[in-house]
Amino acid sequence: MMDIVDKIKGIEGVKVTVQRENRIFVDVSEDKVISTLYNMKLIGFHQLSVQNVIDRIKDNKFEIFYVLYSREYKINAIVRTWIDRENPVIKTADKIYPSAHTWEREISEMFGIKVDGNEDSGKPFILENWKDLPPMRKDFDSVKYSSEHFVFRHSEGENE
Amino acid sequence: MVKMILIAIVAPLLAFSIGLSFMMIKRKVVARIQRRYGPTIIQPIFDIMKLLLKEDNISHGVIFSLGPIIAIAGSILSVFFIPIAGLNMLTGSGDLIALLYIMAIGSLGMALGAGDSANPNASIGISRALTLMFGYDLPLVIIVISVALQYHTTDLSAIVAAQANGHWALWSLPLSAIVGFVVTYGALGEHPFDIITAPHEVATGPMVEYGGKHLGFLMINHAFHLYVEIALFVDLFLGGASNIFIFYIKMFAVFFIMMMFDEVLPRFKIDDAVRFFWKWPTVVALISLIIVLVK
Amino acid sequence: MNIKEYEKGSFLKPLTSVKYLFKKPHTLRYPKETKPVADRFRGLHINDVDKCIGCGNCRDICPCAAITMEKASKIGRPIEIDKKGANPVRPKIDYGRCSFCALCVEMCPTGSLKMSKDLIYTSPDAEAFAWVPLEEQGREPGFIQDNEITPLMLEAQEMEELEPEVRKRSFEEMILGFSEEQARKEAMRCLGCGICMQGCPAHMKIPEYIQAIFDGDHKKSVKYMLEDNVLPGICGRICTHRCQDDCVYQYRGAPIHIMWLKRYATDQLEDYKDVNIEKMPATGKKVAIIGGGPSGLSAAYHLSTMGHSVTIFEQKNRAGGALATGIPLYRLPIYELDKEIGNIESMGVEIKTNVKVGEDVKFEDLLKEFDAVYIGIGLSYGRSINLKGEEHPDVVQAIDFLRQVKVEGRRDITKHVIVIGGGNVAMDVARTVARLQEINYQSKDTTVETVSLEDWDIMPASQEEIDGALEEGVIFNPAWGPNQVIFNEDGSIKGLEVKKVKYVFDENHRFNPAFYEDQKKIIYGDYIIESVGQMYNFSFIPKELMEQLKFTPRRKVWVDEYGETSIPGVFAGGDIVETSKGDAISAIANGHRAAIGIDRFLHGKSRRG
Amino acid sequence: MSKSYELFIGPNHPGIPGNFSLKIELEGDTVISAKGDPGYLHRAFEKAMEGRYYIQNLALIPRICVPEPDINEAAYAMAVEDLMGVEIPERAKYIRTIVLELARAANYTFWMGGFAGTLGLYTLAQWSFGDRDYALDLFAEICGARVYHMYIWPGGVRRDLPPGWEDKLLGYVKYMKERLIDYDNIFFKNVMFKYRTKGIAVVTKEQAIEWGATGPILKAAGVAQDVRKDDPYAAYEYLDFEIPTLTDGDSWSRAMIRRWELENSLNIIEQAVKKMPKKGPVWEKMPNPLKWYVPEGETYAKVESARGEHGFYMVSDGTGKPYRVAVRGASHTHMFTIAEKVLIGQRLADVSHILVSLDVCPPEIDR
Amino acid sequence: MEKMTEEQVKSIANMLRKRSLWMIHYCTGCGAMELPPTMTSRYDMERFGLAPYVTSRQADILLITGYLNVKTLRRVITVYEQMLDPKYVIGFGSCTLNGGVYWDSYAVIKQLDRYIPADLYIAGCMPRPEAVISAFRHLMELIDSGKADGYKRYKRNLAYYKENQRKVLG
Repeated sequence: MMDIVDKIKGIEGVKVTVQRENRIFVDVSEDKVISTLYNMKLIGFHQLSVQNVIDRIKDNKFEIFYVLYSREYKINAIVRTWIDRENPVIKTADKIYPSAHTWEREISEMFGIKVDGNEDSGKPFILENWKDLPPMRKDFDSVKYSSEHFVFRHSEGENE
Repeated sequence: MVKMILIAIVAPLLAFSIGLSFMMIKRKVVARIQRRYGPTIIQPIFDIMKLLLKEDNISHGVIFSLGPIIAIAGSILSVFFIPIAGLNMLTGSGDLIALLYIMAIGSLGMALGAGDSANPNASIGISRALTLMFGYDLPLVIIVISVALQYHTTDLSAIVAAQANGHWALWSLPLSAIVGFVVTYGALGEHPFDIITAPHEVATGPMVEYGGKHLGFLMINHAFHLYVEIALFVDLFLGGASNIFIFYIKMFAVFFIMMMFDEVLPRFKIDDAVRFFWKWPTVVALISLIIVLVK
Repeated sequence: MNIKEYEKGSFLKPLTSVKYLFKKPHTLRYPKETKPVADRFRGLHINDVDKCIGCGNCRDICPCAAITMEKASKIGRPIEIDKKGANPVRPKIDYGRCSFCALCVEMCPTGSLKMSKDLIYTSPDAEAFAWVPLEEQGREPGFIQDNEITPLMLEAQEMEELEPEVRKRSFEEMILGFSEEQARKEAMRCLGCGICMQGCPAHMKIPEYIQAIFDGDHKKSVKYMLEDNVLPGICGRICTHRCQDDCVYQYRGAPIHIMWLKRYATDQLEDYKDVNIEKMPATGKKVAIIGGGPSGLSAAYHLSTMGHSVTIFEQKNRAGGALATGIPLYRLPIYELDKEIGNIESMGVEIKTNVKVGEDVKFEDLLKEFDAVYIGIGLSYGRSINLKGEEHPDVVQAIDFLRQVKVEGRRDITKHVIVIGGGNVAMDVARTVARLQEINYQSKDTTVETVSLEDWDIMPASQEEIDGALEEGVIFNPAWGPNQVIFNEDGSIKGLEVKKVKYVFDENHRFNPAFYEDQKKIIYGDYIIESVGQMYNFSFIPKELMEQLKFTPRRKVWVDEYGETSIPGVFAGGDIVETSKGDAISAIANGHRAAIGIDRFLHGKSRRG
Repeated sequence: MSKSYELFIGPNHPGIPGNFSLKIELEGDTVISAKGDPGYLHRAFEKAMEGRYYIQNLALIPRICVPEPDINEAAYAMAVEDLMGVEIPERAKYIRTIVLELARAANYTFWMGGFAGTLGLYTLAQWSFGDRDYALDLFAEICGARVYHMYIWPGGVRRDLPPGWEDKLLGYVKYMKERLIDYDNIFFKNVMFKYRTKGIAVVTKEQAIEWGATGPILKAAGVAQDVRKDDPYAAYEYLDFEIPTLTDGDSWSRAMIRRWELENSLNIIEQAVKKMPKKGPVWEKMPNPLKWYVPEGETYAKVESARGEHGFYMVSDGTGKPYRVAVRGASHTHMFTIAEKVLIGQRLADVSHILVSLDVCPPEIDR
Repeated sequence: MEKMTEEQVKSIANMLRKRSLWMIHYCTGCGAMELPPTMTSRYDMERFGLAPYVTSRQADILLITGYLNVKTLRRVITVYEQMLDPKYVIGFGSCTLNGGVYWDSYAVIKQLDRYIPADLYIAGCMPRPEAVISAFRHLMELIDSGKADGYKRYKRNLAYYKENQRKVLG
């Protein structure tokens, strides 16, 4: 466990936190993500389990995380990075992890993040004819949207 | 003349009811093999009646509507060529050959109609149907030739007559009979040869755009089809029958064996099916033919 | 598994399946055949609407927003509407939303809501999928709640208190208060339904301040308290906590210690400077308040926040009324009283102590001098029961005894004391006596006995007080009525003759005790303290005004809904009015109400103005 | 026949496993490109979960994947427990294991029927769907619902097992083992099955690793990766079981792996019932649901579903509602990274059974 | 035949229709999970003449199995319009009635009958196979008594439905 942490620490510009056994957080700056992912794969993290985004609206940031898994060491490493919420752009990781391609399609649709190098970024994926804010952003209010676009069947006795 | 008209009415009705009864029984038997009770025995009648009562709100053109009609017409015509228990009206030399052609009309009619529906699934289904026909026609032709050579006639009534008193072609031409069974099986489109309608692949193929009355006609056609194919096999190899009951029992026996296979085999791919028909059945049929020729 | 076997493939093996043609199918021919539904099946709801209290916890937990609360009139059958601790509403479930997760059942504090085994309901009418579940719908119960595994936190935090042996030795405060962790855990239990608010005479915003305690925001919490209750720290110690009697947790577990949570929050603040209600601009109107008890203080605080200038006239040497004189020190330490009264003074209220209205200032003068007068004199005189022999000097009134001990520092006591009464004051007296006896005699062959008409089940004192008294060695004589005092030959008291009580309340539920005249016994003791109630004294009001003052049939002062008496400009509150239940919190509540009334009066909106 | 044409498979098509659409380009009978079109089952789970209390999400999570809801419940509960630092009671661990394995067995039974159906063998579908029904009834007895169990929740499980349930469970296991012989006879030993699936849609070991495959696809390619062994959760560390692997990576191997895992699950159930503590608590007390504040933090909890690694990435900001929950369904990768590539060059007749052999579960993709 | 009144013909037609209901096998939502047990050997709905059929042209009943995503709604409307009269719609479970557990979701419609007419609803999330069978039997009764007239309503109020569909589909 510790030798692999040391190996990861060897990658330039990373901050490693060991959450518990088999869970490592690797924080990097935005410009180093792709090189870090590349190095992580070289170390033995072959599998991208999930890549997604957290909307940190208070900090005005998007947190992008890649959950990697190494079969050899049986460790989950989570690579995290933060980008600005205005005009968000990330670089694609699908050359390193092919499965990132689809996650990036989803991210670009659900958060409105442009993915450089991914030709499907920005094309409709899950949604159809979507005209509002990207729905997974925190400032998109789902309840409001649904009460505006759909009609609820109101039973007579509303609250007290 | 009156007798002719009577036969012209009775024969299709008889054929239809035999085919229908097979459809009824099949649903019940299939259900039992699948560990369930299945529908009421007369369910196919309800289905057909309901389909005929449906309102039409689509039109894909005349040919589209004509498809099922041509299919039914072809099937009814073939019925007249098949002698059952002395009921044979359109006899004449060469009727076996003619029958083979007429039997293809059904498939062609379907092809015409379905091709007009402009649905790719239907087109694929039709091309599969024609390919499959192509596949099983070769061994069929060979065994028909063997039988014809064996009895020195292409007249079905004569073939049936020759097999009277238990001298069935099944005994004299066992290999041809096996091939004949396989071919009949394939022609009926039972598993593993249900490639044409395969729901998981082409969404019922040619029937994809058919609904309502058209589908009702197709179901009626299926009843005729069942009858024609099995009756032909019974006439060719099981010696026909002198009365309708024995004929029915023979047909049922054949159909029952078919049902056994039907529910336990996954389906072929179309090219595999054709390859299959051109491989073992053809080879065996040829061997059988050679045996006949040598004898 | 031997993979080789499978790699071969077989043509004949599949044909073995044909055997099922001759076997009985395993089809369940529904509806002809049915199978038993699982015991825990989560189907359509059942609700025992008589047991249900309409608390709305099911609605709050529903992930699908499927539950709305339907008014009693629309339920489809009559229910008891003004049930104590209940809202006159019942859950209505929209099966166009319900996901059958049964969280509502798990969260139902009364256990009235269940799920049935029935989930077969079809209808062509989309509107027919919402109804109020009733037991009459005849569904068989399926999923019900389990007290072992429930998301509700049924158990209350144990409050630490001094051991009986230790606390008896002094008048030190016996309840130690919650630690931060305990308070958070206790606050966590609250479901926020607000049923308790109805029980509280002051209608304090209990769910809000408990939430604030849970969030660790004590200032916000006290701020909520002060809106309705100006003495939260005191109420956190001595309140009769009617809120807790209504708490929804009582049905399946222990109610939340709302009172102690209140105490916890106020204890965290040195003073209330930052959290007081904002003062409105001065109006220049003057209000006199007679009596510095809880109701007077409450009225004073709120009036001063409304911008009026307020003067309190208190006849004793410190404000607080019964809080200052009656409540023993071990329940309410004096510094807490100073803290809260100090806070009220900090709002600009002037408290004139040692001023007796009627003697030092005339009531008529107050009426002239001030724009409005508020009477909150309370019941400050003991009531006698006309016991034979009660004129003996060793037969005293509880209220005097308690004042002597608390204010005047009396510490002497005899060895055998009899306390007449079964209320909370009697308990205070008995426990005070027990402490004094411990201090004087280390409890060596001393006795303190109480005599009450009421039996255990209807004793008016709260259970905690009774338990505390029992722990401290107080002997109870329930269901005995005092008959006469028995004297020794030397004139000292020998004991009290008592007779067995037949019943206390008659068939009309009126107080009308009857006794078995033949069953008598003597309780031995040399000092008797009567604790059977108090009364007021209106001697300071001149006769002509007194005639104008209207009283209710129960001899309480009549007031309208804003606390105004039949004399215009004179308001009343506290124990002397009918709405009070004889505790501090009701006094605070009607003090607040009167403050609103006075404000209206001063702005010319009086009933008669 | 050089002209290519497009064909939509789905969303309304029996050959598609669920409400999903696949746009394939055909040349003759051969697929030259395949593009998945998801979103027909998009319900915005991850958004909805952000707006609900931790306990309210219990009603949502099983609905992420319909055929096997328990994995969602388990992964969700594990994520919450991880953030709160809660260790669940021993008996609860075993009950979770049993429930998860029963769900896995039921899912494979269901899958088997679907797979046979795509090959045209409806008898097996009829049998296995019917046999799975008994498992659903067993679920109904422990938690009150046949499909959406909502049984595993943070802290343990929702109720203790009802008396006598273990015997019924073992009875079902015995029944299923007998039925397996029939399943083998009609399908897994069927020459036609072998004929249709051998050598079809091969995912080699290298490809499987590169594309990020998990579960049966990886096992069929010869890699023994399984969350149950690698990062044991529930009671798997106390149980003895093997991870089956085959080497070919074709449709046949994947089907056999699932058949094998089904037997494995039944064995694990038997073992777990034997080893389970007979008494004891099944739930670690959790806070009041309305004030259930989970400490701030991020975590990733994963379980082995019937399709592969299933994980929940959960972020808490210290309030009563999760700040963000991201769900990782195995099908997401399997559909878009693997199926789209593997389908190329295959025959139209094979498309539907390849999709099922990769076990693409659309609700998991759309969420 | 001439002797029979139009009423009698209709009632015979309804009798036949109810005995042979073909459902289109379109899993629009998770409610489809309880259909396989209903269709197959354990509950065997073929006993009532119900069978799953593949395409919209062949089917008589459209089952809206639970929630309906906006993207799916577009396909469902197409399918519904392709089906031949008489056709019937059954709404499964909570979601078709009032949004169900997805009441706050931006992607799921809340009321089925604003977009296509529904003849029958089943309570539950999801309904048990018994409930599904009960629903089919209920539908048969409705057909018999001529009350299942959703397809007529759709024709009559086409403008209303189209307007609602346009609003949500854009």
